Amino acid sequence: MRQLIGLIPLIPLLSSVCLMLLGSRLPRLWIGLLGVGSVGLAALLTGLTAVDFLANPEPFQLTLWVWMQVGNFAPGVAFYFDGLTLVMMSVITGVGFLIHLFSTEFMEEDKSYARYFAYLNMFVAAMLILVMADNLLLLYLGWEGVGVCSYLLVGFWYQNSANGQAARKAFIVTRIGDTAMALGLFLLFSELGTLNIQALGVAANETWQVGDKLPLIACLLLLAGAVGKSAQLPLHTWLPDAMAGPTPVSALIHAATMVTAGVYLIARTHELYLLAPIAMIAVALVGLTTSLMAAFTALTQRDIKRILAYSTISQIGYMFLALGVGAWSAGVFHLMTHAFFKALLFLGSGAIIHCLHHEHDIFKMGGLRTRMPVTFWSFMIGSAALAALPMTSGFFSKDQILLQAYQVDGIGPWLWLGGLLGALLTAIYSFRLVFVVFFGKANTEPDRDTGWRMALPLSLLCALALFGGWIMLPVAEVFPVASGLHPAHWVEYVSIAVPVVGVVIAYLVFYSGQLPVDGLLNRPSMQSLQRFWHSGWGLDALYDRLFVRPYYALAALLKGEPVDAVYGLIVAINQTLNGWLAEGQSGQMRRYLISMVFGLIVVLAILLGVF
Amino acid sequence: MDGLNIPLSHILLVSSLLFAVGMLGLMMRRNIIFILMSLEVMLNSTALAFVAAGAHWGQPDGQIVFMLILSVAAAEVAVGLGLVLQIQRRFKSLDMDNANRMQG
Amino acid sequence: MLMINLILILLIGGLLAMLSQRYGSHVPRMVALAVVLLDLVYLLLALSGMPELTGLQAPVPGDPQTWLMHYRAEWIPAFGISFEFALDGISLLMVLLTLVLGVVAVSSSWTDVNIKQGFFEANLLWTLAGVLGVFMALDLFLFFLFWEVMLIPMYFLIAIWGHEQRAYAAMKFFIFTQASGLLMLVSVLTLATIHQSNTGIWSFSYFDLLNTQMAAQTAYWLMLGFFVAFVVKLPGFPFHTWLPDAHTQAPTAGSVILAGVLLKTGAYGLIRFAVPLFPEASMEFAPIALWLGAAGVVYGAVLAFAQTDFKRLVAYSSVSHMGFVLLGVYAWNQLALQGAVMQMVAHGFSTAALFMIAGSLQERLHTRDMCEMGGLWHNMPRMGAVAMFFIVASLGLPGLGNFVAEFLVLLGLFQVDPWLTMIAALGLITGAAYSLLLMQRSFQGEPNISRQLNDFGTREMLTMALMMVALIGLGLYPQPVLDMAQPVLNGLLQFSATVVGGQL
Amino acid sequence: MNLSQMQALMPLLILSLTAVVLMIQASIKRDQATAWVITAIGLVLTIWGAIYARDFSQTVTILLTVDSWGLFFSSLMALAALVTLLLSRESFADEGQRKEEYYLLLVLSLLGALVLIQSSHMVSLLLGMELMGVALYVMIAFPEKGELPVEAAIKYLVLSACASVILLYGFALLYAATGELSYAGLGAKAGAAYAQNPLLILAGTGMVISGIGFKLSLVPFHMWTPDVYQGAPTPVTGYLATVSKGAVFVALTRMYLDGQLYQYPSLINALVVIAIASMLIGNLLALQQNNIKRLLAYSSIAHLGYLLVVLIALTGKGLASDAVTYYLTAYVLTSLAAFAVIARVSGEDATQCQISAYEGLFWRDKVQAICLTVALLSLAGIPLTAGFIGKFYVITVGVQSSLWALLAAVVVGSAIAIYYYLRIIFAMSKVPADAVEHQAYPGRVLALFLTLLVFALGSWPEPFINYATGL
Repeated sequence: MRQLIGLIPLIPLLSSVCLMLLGSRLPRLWIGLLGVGSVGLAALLTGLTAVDFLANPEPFQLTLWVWMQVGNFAPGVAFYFDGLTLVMMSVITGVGFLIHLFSTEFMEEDKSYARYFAYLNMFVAAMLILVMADNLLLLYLGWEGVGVCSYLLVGFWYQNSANGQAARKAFIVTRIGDTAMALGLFLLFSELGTLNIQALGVAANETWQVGDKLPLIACLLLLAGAVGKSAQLPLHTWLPDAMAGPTPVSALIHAATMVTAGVYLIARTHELYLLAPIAMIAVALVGLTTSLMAAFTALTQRDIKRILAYSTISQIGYMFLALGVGAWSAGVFHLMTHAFFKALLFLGSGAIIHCLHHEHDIFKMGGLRTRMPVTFWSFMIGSAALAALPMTSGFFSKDQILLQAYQVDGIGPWLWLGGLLGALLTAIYSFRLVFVVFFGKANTEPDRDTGWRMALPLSLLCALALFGGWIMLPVAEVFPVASGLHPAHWVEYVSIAVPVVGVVIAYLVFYSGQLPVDGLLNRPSMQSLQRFWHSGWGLDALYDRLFVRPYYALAALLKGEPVDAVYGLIVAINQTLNGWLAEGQSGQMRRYLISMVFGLIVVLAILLGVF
Repeated sequence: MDGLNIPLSHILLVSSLLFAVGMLGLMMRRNIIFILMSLEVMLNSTALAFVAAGAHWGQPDGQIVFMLILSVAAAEVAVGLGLVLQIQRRFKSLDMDNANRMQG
Repeated sequence: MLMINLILILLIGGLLAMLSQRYGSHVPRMVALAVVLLDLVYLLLALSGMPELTGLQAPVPGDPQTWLMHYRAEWIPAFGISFEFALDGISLLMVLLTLVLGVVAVSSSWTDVNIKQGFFEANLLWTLAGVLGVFMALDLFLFFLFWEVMLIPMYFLIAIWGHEQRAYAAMKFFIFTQASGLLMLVSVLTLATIHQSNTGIWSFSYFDLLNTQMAAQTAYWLMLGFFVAFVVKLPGFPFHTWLPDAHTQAPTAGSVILAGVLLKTGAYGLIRFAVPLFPEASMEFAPIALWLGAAGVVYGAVLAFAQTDFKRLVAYSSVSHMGFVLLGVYAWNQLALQGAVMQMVAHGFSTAALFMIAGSLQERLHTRDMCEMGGLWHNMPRMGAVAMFFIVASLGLPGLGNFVAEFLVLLGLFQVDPWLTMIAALGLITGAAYSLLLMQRSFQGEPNISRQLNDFGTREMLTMALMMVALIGLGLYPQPVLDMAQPVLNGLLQFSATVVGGQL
Repeated sequence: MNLSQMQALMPLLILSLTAVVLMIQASIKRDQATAWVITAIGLVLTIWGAIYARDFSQTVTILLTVDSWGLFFSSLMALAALVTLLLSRESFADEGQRKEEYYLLLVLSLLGALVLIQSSHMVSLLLGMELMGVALYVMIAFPEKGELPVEAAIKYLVLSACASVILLYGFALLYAATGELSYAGLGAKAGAAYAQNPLLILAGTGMVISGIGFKLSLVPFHMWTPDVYQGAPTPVTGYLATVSKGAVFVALTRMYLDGQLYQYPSLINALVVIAIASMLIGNLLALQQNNIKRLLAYSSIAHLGYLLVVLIALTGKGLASDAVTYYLTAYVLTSLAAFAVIARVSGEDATQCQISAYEGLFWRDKVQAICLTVALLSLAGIPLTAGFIGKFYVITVGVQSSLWALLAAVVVGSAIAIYYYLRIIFAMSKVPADAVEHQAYPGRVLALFLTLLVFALGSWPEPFINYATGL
């Protein structure tokens, strides 16, 4: 059984290759079957493996072949399987399967159906490799692989060059992080002499003390990679634009799986982070600020997908916060639950967009409650979980995070407060979405409700979003156990109450309108503040000024090839000299005579030692 | 003839002066005839130098070379004058500065 | 003997191709293809006949007997010049690369040559012959001979079948390489002269000239002579400016050979001659070389980003990629060197493919200007997919050859100079920038529906498939290549270590 | 004057005999065909004679030294004259029937060259040089119409006469200083004379060098070269480029060695300056030249500069003297090959001398084009051609006597040179827009033969190197 895990990434990969090679010739049904079936099969295998693993939870390692061997640098194409891997794999294959299924209906009319599933399958394969890798190099392979797939899928509708822009932005911004991460790998290898994750943990503990400089640098470099992939400050700007891709893609890549890779990376290498407390704090702070920034921004967006995008950023911020405070399992737990409800929300929005002929602006929707019941309920549940209303899956995970954040000595309470503020905002914007879209009067008519291929995944995800909180993660022996003692009860109550308050506010403001905020919002100061938030805190513009434009300017400057000018100069000199000398050849004999006599004089001068 | 034994250096001086004169003429005159004449002057200056040197060393070689020079001069001038005719015919002038069809 | 035959087959084949013109303009290309394939098969058969090939033992730089093959015949005894050929792992790799890309080149120029096909194929084959000579000649005189002679057919390829500015490009290419070659000639002759005055016997044999005793100052100057010649060919910053013009103006096959193989001769020269002949001097010089390499990586990437001409962009990307080779060589440790060798092979394939795509675009659109392209995916999905593959390859996607190369180089470089590694790593980001821009401008964006373009045909797809498989192979299981180069590099490292007593 | 001496002088005698026969033939019946045949036979016999005389190498009187080295060059020059003869046949086809004199002049000037090559005495040098020169003036002016030949001839006459005078005056000064006219004697006495009166010696050698520098067209005595090359009928240009320069350089080498001129450092300095100037200025002048004959004139300036490098390193038998032999041979053969093609393609038509006239030659006449290409590559010093081995020698010699400044000039010069040689090759490889009509030029065999020599000399030099060292 365990030898079979090699197949799990292989199956989607193969089907993806098949689709690429002969996709154009296959009938749509086959394409659908191949695309969905492969992932389904992968999910099935994962399930079997899970059963087998839970029976006796013994991590194991499977080496397929040695990738490259140069001296003592010998990373293998090898998988490592433990609880964490299992969680990630089940999320990827499970949620992935549902999203594939959803896509078959969503992408129905699209010409390049096959290309879509080819990319999507390749993505699943790459993501699986990422989480199963037993060494950082193979992980890096998956890491870059998902990056490319995301690039391909964001730019899937290549005819519109705006999508291409978004795709390139996504890839290049994350590439910045990846490069930092690569440097981290170099550092780790040249210091510890291996890239095998387990071995790294051991070696690091042997060679380094807590608080050393090298582990700090290494962790920060890895963090940079994670930040890029997971769209955290300061490298988050690509994710909102990445919404240009088909909505199921956003659901799978930019909500459920790829963007959480950063979380996975840090959780995976937690042994290193434990050696670098400062790095941990950095992680926590990055997470917190990101979550707040994104939450504020989400409040002011009008595009349904961008709202969800920012909320994703903010939720991943929570996960980082969790990792930063050492709540490893809580972070991973939130990763999972978030995968459920955010996928649900995205698919829901996808359904809306699909049925509202590609309408994105929430204020152009409204009153969909009755017309699209399935979607409505899924959105309800999704938002509830997102807002972490009690008993929903989101509640359990977020609650754990907040509590453990509170316990961090020193800055703990402040982290907790920040988290609370975030939770409040989350509740507000998520229910703003619900109220604006589904209640009130209808602005546009949906041409139909969802078909079963959309409804089934939605309903299944609903179940998960509701009850996912009861799942027990088998990550006990992966992470060091968090401190068991519980903070004062009022802390818990507050953490539970805050989201509810948020929902109430949202209700008052966006539904019943009993809380008139328009006057407040229309103040110039507030206007500009809103604009500031809406622009994602002006970071895009800032980067544009700081990096993009200067780079273009530099390129334009160098286009003329200054180096070549030097050689051009040499040529010019030769030509002018030639010109002068040719002038001398005037054809007049007396000149020739004069030059002879001149030569004679020079020769005599040299000989007689005049010079 | 011990009355006049002029030191070699003096004669060489004279001959070099002659040489210089000829060379100046060569550089200054534009008429081909005069140019050829200047050449003659230079040749003779060398001849003088040889003769003097021969006398200085008491060898006949100097005079022999002198005769050779005479014959060489004759040959050169013979061809030269032949060409002068051609030039007169084709350029309609003896001014060498006009003979600059080839340049660059 | 084998090695000479390899060259002779190509030379004679070239003649045949030229003569075969009279039987129709389509005959020469078939002849050419046959000849290259024959050469390739001949080599492979010969190799399969050698049991000790696997592992290739451990060739000691100074001792030809330990090499895979060695052939020596007197040529000009008066100066100790001989036909000395030898083959070790690296040369073998390069020879294989040359022949495979030779096949690609012939195929890539299958349809787009419409004048003097015979002479064209002849020049192609002769260039290949010259390159093989460069890779196998171990007599410095002979090496220099091939080094210079291979340029002439290349010159004709550019000058006769090139594009608008072929005259300028060909001239620039020839003068750059020749002028730098003169410096190398002076160095070679000086080296031989010193050896002669030391030992009293004339010899140009690599094996005799290794560890020739000379003053440090002299060694430094001689090393510079070699270095310049090789770096011009590599091309390294700031001697690269001939390359964009040559590549842009050359016909497709020319670009393929130029980028795929000719540039590698420079890298090969550095590994084989420049460093081993003057280890101390190279050690002294290494920091400068490394900086030049890093500068090349970044500079090339930025300029590639600035281009609007498809081929020119790819050309500058070569500058950037070969910068990694320079880094790898002068970092001079196992990882980096392996990376450099890897890069030589991988870049050969990826860039050759991109040039071939550029060629087919030019053939169909009659322009290389990307502003006039866009949305070509719609018209030619197959070509688009292929282009996408090679573009992600050239931006260093893990799992493809170029990644292994660049990663190893940087990993090795990090042991030597972490800060420089960071600068060089910028190349990964900028690389992504220009590669994706290329894709965006040409294949994505608003398609021009009215355009009627025929997509890649079977011949093109087969050629491309060949290179794709190669790159994937290199990316997922590079071990065969690494194993071939390993013993050679170990030998070199030990050798230099014994001379200079340690790292470069 | 005993028999063996006569045998030693065989080539000279044969040539003189040919001249006499020609005159007699002309006086009996004017017929240029016969004259041509007689000359041809005479030249072939001269080559034979040169080989025959090797067994009798000796000094004949004080004036001439017959040694295998000189004899080799004698045969080479005779070969060059033979090529000139072959080229001349077509060249003046339109020149009416009065051509016997031309052949006579050719023979005489070759006679001068051979004397020059074997001269060991200032007088024989003078005689040889003048005999060669005077005949050459007439050969240059030989075409009956057109202004250029006459202009070229008169310029050459005046200037070279002036140069000869300078040379002579130098001799006079040396004679005055030492009382010797033979190189050997000069070398023997010069040291002492220098001690008591350096002025005369230095001034003398200086003037000698200047005079010879003119004949070799070294900068700054080079300015006549392009005009004369351009004005003269192409075969004569070839003759001038090969025989006259070659012979003079051989003579210079003899004088330099026997006269032990290498012992005056200030003279070496002067030569270094001249050499560097020649290499750089010669190549620069050729850079944008469009008339192929002028272009070769300039390139010849540079090549003589390279040769001078070897001369500077020369101190007796050894690598350097081999270098002289090899480079000179390579240069002569290459130039002959080039002019063999140019004489056919350009003929005597001034407009046909433009590079533009060579466009598409590859597709018009492959053989001629390939010959010219090889010749040009050889001049540029690309491997597999004689020119490369020549350059190889130059650089090696330069390295051995560590003449770094000169080597730098060689490198820079060659780098510049590549450009203008390539311009011609590019023009030839141009594919004309309209369909190419095949236009075969005569005399392919000759061009091919010379090209093969150049190629063989460059790709299998061993035999010749051994032969040269044996000389």
